[in-house]
Amino acid sequence: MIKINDLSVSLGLFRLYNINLTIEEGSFFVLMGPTGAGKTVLLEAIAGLVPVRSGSIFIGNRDVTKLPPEKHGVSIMYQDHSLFPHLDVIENIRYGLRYHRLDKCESDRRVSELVDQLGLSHLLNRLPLNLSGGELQRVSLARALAVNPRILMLDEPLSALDPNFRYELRQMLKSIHKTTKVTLLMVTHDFGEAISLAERAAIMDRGRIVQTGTVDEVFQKPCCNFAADFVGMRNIFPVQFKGTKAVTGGLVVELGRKIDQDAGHIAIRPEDIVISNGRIRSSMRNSFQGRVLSVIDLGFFYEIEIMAGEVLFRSLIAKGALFELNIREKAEVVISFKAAAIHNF
Amino acid sequence: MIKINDLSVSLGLFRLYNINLTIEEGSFFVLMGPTGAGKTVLLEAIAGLVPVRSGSIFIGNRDVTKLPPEKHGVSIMYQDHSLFPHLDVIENIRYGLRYHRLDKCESDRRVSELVDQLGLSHLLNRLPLNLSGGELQRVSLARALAVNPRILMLDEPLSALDPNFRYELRQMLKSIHKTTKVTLLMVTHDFGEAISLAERAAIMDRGRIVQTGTVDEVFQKPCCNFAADFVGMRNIFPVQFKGTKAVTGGLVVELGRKIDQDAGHIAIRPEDIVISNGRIRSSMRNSFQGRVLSVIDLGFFYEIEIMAGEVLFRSLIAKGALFELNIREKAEVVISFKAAAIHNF
Amino acid sequence: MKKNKSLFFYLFLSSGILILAFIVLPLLQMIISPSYEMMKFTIMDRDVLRSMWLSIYTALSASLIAFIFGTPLAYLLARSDFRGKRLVESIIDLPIVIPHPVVGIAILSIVGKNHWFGQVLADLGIRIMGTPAGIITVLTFVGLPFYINTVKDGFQDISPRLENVSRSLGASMAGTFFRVTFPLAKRSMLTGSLMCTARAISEFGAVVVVAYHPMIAPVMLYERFESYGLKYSQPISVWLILICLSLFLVLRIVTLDKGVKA
Amino acid sequence: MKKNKSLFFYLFLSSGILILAFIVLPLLQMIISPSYEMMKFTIMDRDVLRSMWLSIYTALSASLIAFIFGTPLAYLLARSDFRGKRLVESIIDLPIVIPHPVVGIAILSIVGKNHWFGQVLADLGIRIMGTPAGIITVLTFVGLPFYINTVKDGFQDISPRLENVSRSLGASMAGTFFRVTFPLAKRSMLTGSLMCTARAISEFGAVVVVAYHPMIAPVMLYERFESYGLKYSQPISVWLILICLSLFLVLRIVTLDKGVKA
Repeated sequence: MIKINDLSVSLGLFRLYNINLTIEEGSFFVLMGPTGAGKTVLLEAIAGLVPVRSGSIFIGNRDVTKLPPEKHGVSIMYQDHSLFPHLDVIENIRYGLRYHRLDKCESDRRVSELVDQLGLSHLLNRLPLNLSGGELQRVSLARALAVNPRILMLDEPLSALDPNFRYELRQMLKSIHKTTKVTLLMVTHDFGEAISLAERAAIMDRGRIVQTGTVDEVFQKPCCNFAADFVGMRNIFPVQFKGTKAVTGGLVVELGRKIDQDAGHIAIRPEDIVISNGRIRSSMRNSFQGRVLSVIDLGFFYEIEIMAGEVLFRSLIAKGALFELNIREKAEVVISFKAAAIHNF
Repeated sequence: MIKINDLSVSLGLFRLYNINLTIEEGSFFVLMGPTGAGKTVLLEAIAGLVPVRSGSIFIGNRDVTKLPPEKHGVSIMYQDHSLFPHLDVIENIRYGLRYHRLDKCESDRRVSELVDQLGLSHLLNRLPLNLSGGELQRVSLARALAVNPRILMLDEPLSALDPNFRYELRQMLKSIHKTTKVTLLMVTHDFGEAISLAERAAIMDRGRIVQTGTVDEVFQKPCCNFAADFVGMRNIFPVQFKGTKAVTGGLVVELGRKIDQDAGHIAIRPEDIVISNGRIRSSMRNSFQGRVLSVIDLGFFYEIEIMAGEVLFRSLIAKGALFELNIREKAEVVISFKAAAIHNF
Repeated sequence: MKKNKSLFFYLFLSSGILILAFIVLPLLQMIISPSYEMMKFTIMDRDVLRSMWLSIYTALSASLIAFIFGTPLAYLLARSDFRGKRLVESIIDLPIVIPHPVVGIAILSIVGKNHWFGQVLADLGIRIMGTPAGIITVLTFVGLPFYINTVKDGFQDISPRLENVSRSLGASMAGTFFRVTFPLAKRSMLTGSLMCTARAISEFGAVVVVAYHPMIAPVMLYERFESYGLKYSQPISVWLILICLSLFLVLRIVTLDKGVKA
Repeated sequence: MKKNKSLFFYLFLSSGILILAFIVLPLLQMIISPSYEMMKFTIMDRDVLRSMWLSIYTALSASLIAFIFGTPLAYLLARSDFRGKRLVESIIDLPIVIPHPVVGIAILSIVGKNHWFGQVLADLGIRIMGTPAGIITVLTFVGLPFYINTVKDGFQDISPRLENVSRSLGASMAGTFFRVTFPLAKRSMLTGSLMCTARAISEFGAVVVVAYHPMIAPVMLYERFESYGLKYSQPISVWLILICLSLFLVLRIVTLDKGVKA
């Protein structure tokens, strides 16, 4: 179990403020947030690698706040894999063993199990220089697990990989979590990973934890502007609630449910907003006339900014649809969305 | 007019091979391609800034291949704006004037017109250090236009800007093209820009031009694998054509039209492939059973890889739909697509 | 670094302090040794003053020569790639590794009357041995690498795109150099000149071979040491060190500023 | 660069060639001046051999001292950030800018019998003035900055994450340093040692103050020049330059290799 109380850290430009977090023994926990939110610094603080300004860190009921990193019993696996370039694969994997009072037979068995499980047996005498991205990550994982850590922390292990390797490594993480019962704490900015791997998640923003909960909770019920934006709700508006309606910038939005608040926010995912050239007949309870402000290329899709009343809506449409609907800047269009697609907080 | 014949360039790691290109006087031409395709090197070759290995460059019927850059009459505007940091805004704008035999009154009038048009009058004595991203681009544009060039080349002028500035600068480029009749050659990797600004386009790949045509042509009728992939058709399969059908990897795809070729390729945009949990009743003529291989986060959407028969399909679905359809790795799903969504070449 | 340091850390720290003490203590001791009267008396000595002045002006002249002839070479090295570039760079670094008296001997090898080059110089009325011209030649030789390497780095930091834009706006190569490149490289040229001057002013072994007379300050210092002993050489040392430290201080301020402006 | 160069380019090119000639010609002339017999005769001279050997072994000793005491300081400077770090870095650079004879005088200021430190040394039976120990002290003083600055850069190039991983796998700070940091910094230490040795072997002015006797090679060279003239000093110069150039060559090869392995 990891228990962090009121942790504050100040390291150059990075700062953590009053972090409180509890991670259960043997769970798979994901830490999410944009670049610079302090995710890696938090991992390093738990590992004892950065000086703590105030607060405390308990690992399995032991206060490790003031202990040097080698006494934390936490393995860390960085995004850039950080293999020792002067050691070959097997030397890398065995690096930490001498510091742990392990029976020689026991540790040999453990290493050879890991080598088999991660499919590294043909690479043992290669230098990291000669390994592919996926191999590097697997060796790094084996090295971290060889010392049988209580906690394994992974700093965006998948983001540097090709999609194919990513799938493979994800499966490995799953099976390792199942077989070893190690507590896994993973940093990611990829929601897909969180959904397919983790049980609980926390969202960080500028050195603070803004939301903690199950992965589904975090995705479906954002607690605030930042969390909503982070999970992809690009349309977030401050509103006055009136019965089942919300009023904002000259528009009246039907929520289909009564809210017991005077003022608050509503949030809508851009993919839930449908664009059409004229009014369409549908079950969607909200429909507004608007004007296209800009068309932004997002790779496979376009984000269309539409001004309706005094409200700027963001919608997504497929590249092909841009031609069909003849959407250009300054075009008049109609936007529609379901009441059920509106989140409020 | 720019006419390039069999141009080859070799500059460190960058190479151009047998480039042939004609750009009409006064047109707006867009050059597209992935990073490292050689787009910027081609611009620099036209401007005379890199040594030409073979081939020739004509600008308005004059062979400029061997002339130094100052004799090319081509202004270049880089992505990083490249303003002279030691000169203030007005000194930057007036930098090139002394090298052009312009009447003093004439050039003063021209500069003050540009300053007005681009809204720079309140910035004239500021140093580039103190300007915002949008201001930097506008000053850079004014500097390039002040010398009244025959050709203005823009190297991804919009990509470094915020969406708001981007819209603004795009409008300016449009109005400048309309009022000055300068030939515009713009590099971009953003298809949205190409569609909203340009008339003709070329796609580059690894130092070669792979397709030239009107913007619509390039987008709708890719000539080859690379161009299809570049304009967002992620599903490209080699096929045998049989009447109105195409056969690939154990699947028979209905094209709804007869193809006079034995073998070739078909391409389908990922957003045109619909995923459902079971067979759905629809007008879509193609429908196959498949198995989810992986779910990849693309920011607003997920790319889902589905293996149907021996063919790997890529489809896009919204983040919300992932929960509704309960799509997980290894899930069994049905994919469907219209015959009209299938491109062939 | 953790707050709870290990023994190992303190071992490292003490060896670091030892090194700093090794550098600082002798200098400090030397600076506090001479009395105020000695210091004043020394600086009133016309011979000392003359040698100081000679040191300063020959070092500055060497710097000026490095600036005039070294700048173009630094620019070429920063901007172009050619076969043998590494060889050229090695040649430029040569004066750093050659034993100092050898530098003097090498210079004398070419300016003697029995060498055609020495003949040319003699016909032009230029004497090297035992003249300020000779001192400047030697100081230029040892100072050049410092100037060229610094300014080369400075040129490399200027985006070639700025020069490209200037060319495409109609400026020739020369126009571009003087209106864009030169003003932007000013600071690195200043830094390079300071480093070249500092290196030149500290030289002794190469100069003493070419010109014992007229005496530059380090030679004068050496002579005092040889003739009158440590006590009488310390005040000159202190004055000389003050000159070097002010140069060094200016250098640090100039390089510090860089972060702010760039 | 365009193929059709402007006049301006040729102006730059010629001043570059001038500089290269200025460095290469004197050295070349000096190397070709002595006859083969002279060269052979010189190297058979026992005094010359002894001074060469003294030069080499004192320079290497200085390098070794820089390695032992400078490495920890370089590591601390690379890894930690503290108030006054710039001051410490300035202090380390000091020996570069101090006039060479002043270095000798500063060292003598602290090791004299009337200074407590000199007393301590005398009690320990260590003499500095006119001994190899003194020469090594002086050479360490002038060579240190070259070693420390190079190795500091080398340490900075090693990702702190490698050390973090090692710590989290259970290694102490010392264990991490010797198993990870040290092996990875080996090349920069080699480069630093070579630069330190090169600087030490070329020193003259600082040594001549502390120890005219026993004679290191540059002092021997100077004496021959003073007593017998240019012609008799050239062969020693050539031998000395050959030693320096081989050092320099090894240095270039070591730094060249870097790109391949890293």
